[in-house]
Amino acid sequence: MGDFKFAREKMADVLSGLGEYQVLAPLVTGDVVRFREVEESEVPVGERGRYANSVVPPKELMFPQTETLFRYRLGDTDIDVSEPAGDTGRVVLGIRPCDAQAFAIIDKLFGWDYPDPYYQKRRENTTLVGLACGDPGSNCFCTSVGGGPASEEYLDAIMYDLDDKFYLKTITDKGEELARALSGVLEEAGDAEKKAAEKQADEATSKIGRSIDTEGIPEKLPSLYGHPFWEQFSDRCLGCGICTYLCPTCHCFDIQDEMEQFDGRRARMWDTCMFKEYSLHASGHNPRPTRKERTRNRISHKYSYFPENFGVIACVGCGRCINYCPVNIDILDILTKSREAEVKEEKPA
Amino acid sequence: MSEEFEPNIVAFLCNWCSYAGADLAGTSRLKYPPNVKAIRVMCSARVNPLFIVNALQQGADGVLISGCWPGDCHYIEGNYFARRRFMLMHKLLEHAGVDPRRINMSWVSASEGAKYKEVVEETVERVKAAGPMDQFRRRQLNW
Amino acid sequence: MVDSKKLQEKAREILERDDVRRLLGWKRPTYGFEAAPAVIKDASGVDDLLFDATCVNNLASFITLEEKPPVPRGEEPDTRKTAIMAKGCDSRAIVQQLAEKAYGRDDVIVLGIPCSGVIDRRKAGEMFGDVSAPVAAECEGDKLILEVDGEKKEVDRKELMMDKCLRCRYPNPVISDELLADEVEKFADDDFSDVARFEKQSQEDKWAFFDEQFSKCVRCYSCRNVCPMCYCVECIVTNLKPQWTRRSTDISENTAYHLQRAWHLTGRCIECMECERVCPVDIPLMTLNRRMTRDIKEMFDYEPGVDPEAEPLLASYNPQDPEEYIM
Amino acid sequence: MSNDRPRIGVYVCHCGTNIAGVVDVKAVAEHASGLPGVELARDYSYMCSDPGQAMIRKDIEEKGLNRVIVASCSPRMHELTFRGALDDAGLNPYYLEMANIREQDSWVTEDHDLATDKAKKLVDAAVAKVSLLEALEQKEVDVTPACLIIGAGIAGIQAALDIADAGFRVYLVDKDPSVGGHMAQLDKTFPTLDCSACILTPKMVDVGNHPNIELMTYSQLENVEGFVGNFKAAIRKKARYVDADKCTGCNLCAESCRLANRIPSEFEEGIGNRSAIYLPFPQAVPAIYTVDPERCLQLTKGKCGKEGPACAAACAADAVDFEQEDEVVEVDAGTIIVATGYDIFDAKRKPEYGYGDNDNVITGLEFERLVSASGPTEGHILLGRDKKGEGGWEPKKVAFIHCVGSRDESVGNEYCSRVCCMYLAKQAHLIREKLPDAEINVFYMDVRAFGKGFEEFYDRVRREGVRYIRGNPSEIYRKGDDDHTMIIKVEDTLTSTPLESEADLVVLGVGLEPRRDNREIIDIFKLSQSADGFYLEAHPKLRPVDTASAGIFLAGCCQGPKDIPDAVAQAKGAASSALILLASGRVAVEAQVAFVSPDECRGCGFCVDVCPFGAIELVEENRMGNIVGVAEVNEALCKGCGSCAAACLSGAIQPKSFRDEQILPQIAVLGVKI
Repeated sequence: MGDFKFAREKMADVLSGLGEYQVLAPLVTGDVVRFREVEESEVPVGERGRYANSVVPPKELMFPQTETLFRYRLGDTDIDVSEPAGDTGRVVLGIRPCDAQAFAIIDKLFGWDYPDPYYQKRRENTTLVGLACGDPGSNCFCTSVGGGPASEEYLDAIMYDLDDKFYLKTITDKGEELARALSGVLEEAGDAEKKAAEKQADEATSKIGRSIDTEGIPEKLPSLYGHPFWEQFSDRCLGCGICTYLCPTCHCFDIQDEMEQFDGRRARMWDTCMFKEYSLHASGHNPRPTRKERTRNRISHKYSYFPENFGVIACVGCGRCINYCPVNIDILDILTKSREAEVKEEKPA
Repeated sequence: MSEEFEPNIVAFLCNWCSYAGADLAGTSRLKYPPNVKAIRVMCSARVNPLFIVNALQQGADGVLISGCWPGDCHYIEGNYFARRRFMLMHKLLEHAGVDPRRINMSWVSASEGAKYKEVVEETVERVKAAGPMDQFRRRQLNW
Repeated sequence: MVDSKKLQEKAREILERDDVRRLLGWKRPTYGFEAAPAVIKDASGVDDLLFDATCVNNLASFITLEEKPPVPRGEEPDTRKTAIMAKGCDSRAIVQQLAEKAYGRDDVIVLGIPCSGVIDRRKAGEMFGDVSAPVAAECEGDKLILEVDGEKKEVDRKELMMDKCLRCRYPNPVISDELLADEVEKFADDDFSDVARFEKQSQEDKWAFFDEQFSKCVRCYSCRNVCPMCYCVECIVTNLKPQWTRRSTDISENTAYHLQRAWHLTGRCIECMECERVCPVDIPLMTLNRRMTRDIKEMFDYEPGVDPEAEPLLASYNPQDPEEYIM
Repeated sequence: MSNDRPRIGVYVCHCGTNIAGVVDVKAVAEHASGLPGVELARDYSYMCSDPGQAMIRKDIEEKGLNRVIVASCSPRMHELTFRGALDDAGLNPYYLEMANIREQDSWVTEDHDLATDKAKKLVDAAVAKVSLLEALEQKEVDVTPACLIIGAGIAGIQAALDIADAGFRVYLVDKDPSVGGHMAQLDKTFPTLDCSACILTPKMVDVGNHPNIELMTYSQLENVEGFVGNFKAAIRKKARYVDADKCTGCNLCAESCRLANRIPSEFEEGIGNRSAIYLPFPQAVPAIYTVDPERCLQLTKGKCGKEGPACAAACAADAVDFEQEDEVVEVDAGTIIVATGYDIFDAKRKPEYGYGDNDNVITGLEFERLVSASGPTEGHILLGRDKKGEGGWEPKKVAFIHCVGSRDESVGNEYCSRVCCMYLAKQAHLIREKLPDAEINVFYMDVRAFGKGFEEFYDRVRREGVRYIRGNPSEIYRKGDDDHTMIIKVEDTLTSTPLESEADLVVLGVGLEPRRDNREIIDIFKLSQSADGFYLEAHPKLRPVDTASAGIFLAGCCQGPKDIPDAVAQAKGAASSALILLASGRVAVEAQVAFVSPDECRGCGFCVDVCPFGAIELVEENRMGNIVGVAEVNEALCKGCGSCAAACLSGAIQPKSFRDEQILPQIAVLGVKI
């Protein structure tokens, strides 16, 4: 497919060139980097923004934290189903390869037994233009879970920030289409750019400081079901939603009705297995009564249950859950210790 | 615009003094604006200050809390607790950028129908001046 | 300056007592600028324990965070003590928890640690960027000696300390069964200038500020869960019946949540600043709490977390209380 | 809340034209019928009328309504009425919600459309709440068949006799050594002029002998715990230093007392003396002597003469016992009557009248003793007697002054004491009887002769040559040091002429005031006071003997100035109110009380701290094997104010019918703009 480049100062033209699209990109909002629609004269954060990745993953672009499903009025029987949003063509500019990989993982869930129209519609109508990592974060470990700082697998196109210019490489037809829309701005890239890009990618890969050998973990975890080793982490777990809400692959949601006098809407919102309400039964019984079971579930789901159901580990090594945990619960630490933990012959709790 | 603007105000009246005072205003056929709609509670101390946040969220442009005069509480000391709570809630909302004129409190005894009328009129004036409450209304949101 | 050996020995001694269930302390983390809280149940774990300027977590939170799972029939509940290492701010949390009968004085052993301030992860990040190896930090007078990825760095304490430390009136524990080091000089005072500065703004600007800040909130509730004062069995914020706050995230519900939180901490917040520290989207949560702290001091001469016998602010009154805006 | 889906009936009342004249009631009913859960909505001329209530009952029975909303007048007016209607139809009375579209809408709103809109809103709010209401049951507790009466003046005595005669136990407590109160001090009563002692003493004797009455004189109420039907009172029986069982009341001790007749007698208002061991007055009940611990040499100095206390020596029955100590007894009572009476106004607070530094200026009460046949002067009007009570002279010009300490803002008493006009008239009459030639002037602001036979008596007194001068004296001073004559400066406001009237005896018509020592009673019973400082009744018109606390009633002047018949009438009222509870033996307690969800309570005790009635306590609860502290409500003590709910952080404690869950939907509805 095509190789292009454009000068850094041309970013504005690129954006206007994408006039057809709704452009979503990492932007500084209230001092944190987050994906949202680019407004007039805004320039997305590039490598120069000295950021490894957005705080909130771009999963919110396909799977918003809050989404209306339908509306109704008390007493009436007919409901007004709201059209799934995102019908216009959207481009996500500057998504990290790991976050793109995350979509590939969530796709499996939302395309599973019952295809989710809201999510899928957005996916279809979105073109993912990645931004290769030049300077990965200290807790990144994408290379351990099938990704890489410049992994192209799940992108429609990828950009490299080469200081004075951007190198843009299209990967899929969607990417091609986008490039065509930009024909006015883009120039053919030469070997220089390709070399520079490869070099950057190699350097970035070598900068990835942390790793985990996942070999055997999916099989090991179930045997640790009632194992006390979880407690060394769950004992200090706050039971907050940081690790899961900021995780690009966590996809659990809750559905609630909201009333406005006598009118209501049914909406779905992110949920997290780290909240005790998540697994609370109407009866009052809670199969995961303490943070021990919840911690176990979070890890096991990513590294055992999901692979078992969909053949892939539900973690892309973005490091967010490590970076933002207030009590230093470190998934790599957990996985390493899980390897060491010896299985006693005891019945699952 | 504030001429046309008719504020919507939720009032919490204690059963023994202020609600009775409001009744007396009616019995005395005093006239006051219909903007204030009352919720009857047994004591001003029943009013959870978070009701105020909720009212503003639900679309009220202002609120009024009214109880017995200090020392006259039917439950001896309830209004003393209410006073402390709402002094502080008032400050909290003010700090959060909510116009303090939206939060109103008064002491109205069962014999002060006329005062209740004045309180309502003043409250409506103050909330009018504050304008429509659109900072964190529920209705305006992704609906 | 606390000697880690001494601290570990004390921990061992206490954990070997048979009336002690667990000990709360700090240990070296796997990365970064903040020590990890440690919950230790037997003496074998004490060698990881340490105290230095990276020990920012308020351990009092972990007393109330402990879950009480059902006791199997025929068994007795484990009522042994929890031993806890407490800085000045941590100890205030313990005092307030005692004032609210969260547990009895005999249920805890407080190992007081006079504290010369802890470092602010964000300020440090600004200064040294993203570090992988755990950072060690010692206070020496007005200097902080840090070890960042192998290199020693010396910084003016004030540049790196948490804001709470810059105005800390209680560097020494207000309650303790034993001090693990000599008391330190109270090195700051609180003039609430931050509150005054914020107050100067117009109502519009105040709201504009919170509008932007609260819009970011993803409602992960880390600010609530980390708070040593937030330990209700059921929190009204997540309760469904009645539903005070909806789960949907938007400026309305987010604002409601943050006001509810600030209100419930009125007269109870001991300013450990954990809420603000843990926020993944950098919401300055203390802004509202600080205003309340100042006002209750001015209006009612009340300060939470200093006297375990004190009447709770909002469960008491004085007939002479101010009422200036009341008609 | 019951789980079957709500079937709400909405009833919009016209109240004649009171509502319908302003609010479009049809439109409101129309609007209501469209609301979710509303089965039917009707409008009717008078919902509170029998046909109106019948309509509700019929619909409940035939249409199977399970919730009812009445949009009419204030719930303070008719909530009980309509609850009754629900009850009759077999629906729980607490499934009722009212929308106040009269007092708070049609009567106060000018614009008819706006009034109608507001009515709709108020109905919306009622609909939002009503389906969330819970069925409440009227709980009952047993009533201890006994009544505690504080104060044994005429009111307390009368109430005690009525209740005792009805066959219930009575504990009659008075802090004085004898029952009788102020009435015992009076000479004759207006307007009938029968001798006060003659009508009171028999009743005093009765309470003394009544098998159902336990007299506790010279005793102090220390503390009361519990609630209606189940009060527990601690009473301190002060040491008399005289063995009640042995004392025969022979008076030898008093005669032999080293301080005999050297201590001003309280009963005689200081114009007569008593001993340190004394009987307040001859007819005292019980007739047991009491040693004055402030005065007795033995008790103050530790020794009495060389050979020890003379009283003890004199007592043949060997009843004097200086070893005696206070004793605190506990009594259980189902009801309580407070009849603590009044104090007279301290005339020293009107220095212009010279009371205190001029012996010939006396109070009305002192005059009663002076004129009483059983008083120190055996009824002779003698002034200026010597220490032994010998000698003295009779006044020739007597002046009476009205409203001393009443209707007088300068001393903080705006109220009328109701008795002064008549007792002064009576006293003027007595003077005329005893000193036919005396010149008698009465200075008054108004004469309020409102009672039965009052006006007639007032006319009679004037016909007897008593001169009534309308004017409030500004000053009273001695004419000269040589004689008794005093000058009364006053303006006759009828002729607006300044007068300087002479008198050698001035009687001040002192008013009645709340007891100066009523603080402790207020604290013990958590009583409220009205602006005049007297105890506040539950309702000025309809519950004049009740207090805010169930089971505690008021009688006599502690609730406000009264003459004897009124005090007796109120005493009988209080007695019958108390008897209702005692006779039924059961009492319904507040149904809308707070309740705790123990699983959500964190045991912080904020609710305990804010509860004004001490109705909440922290108890240990076994939460799946773990012992935790949780709040528990004593439903008999709880009044449902809900203060606890606002103090609770987790909403674990809630007042029934006013739960967060029930109020939040109201807020939501009222928040929506019309």
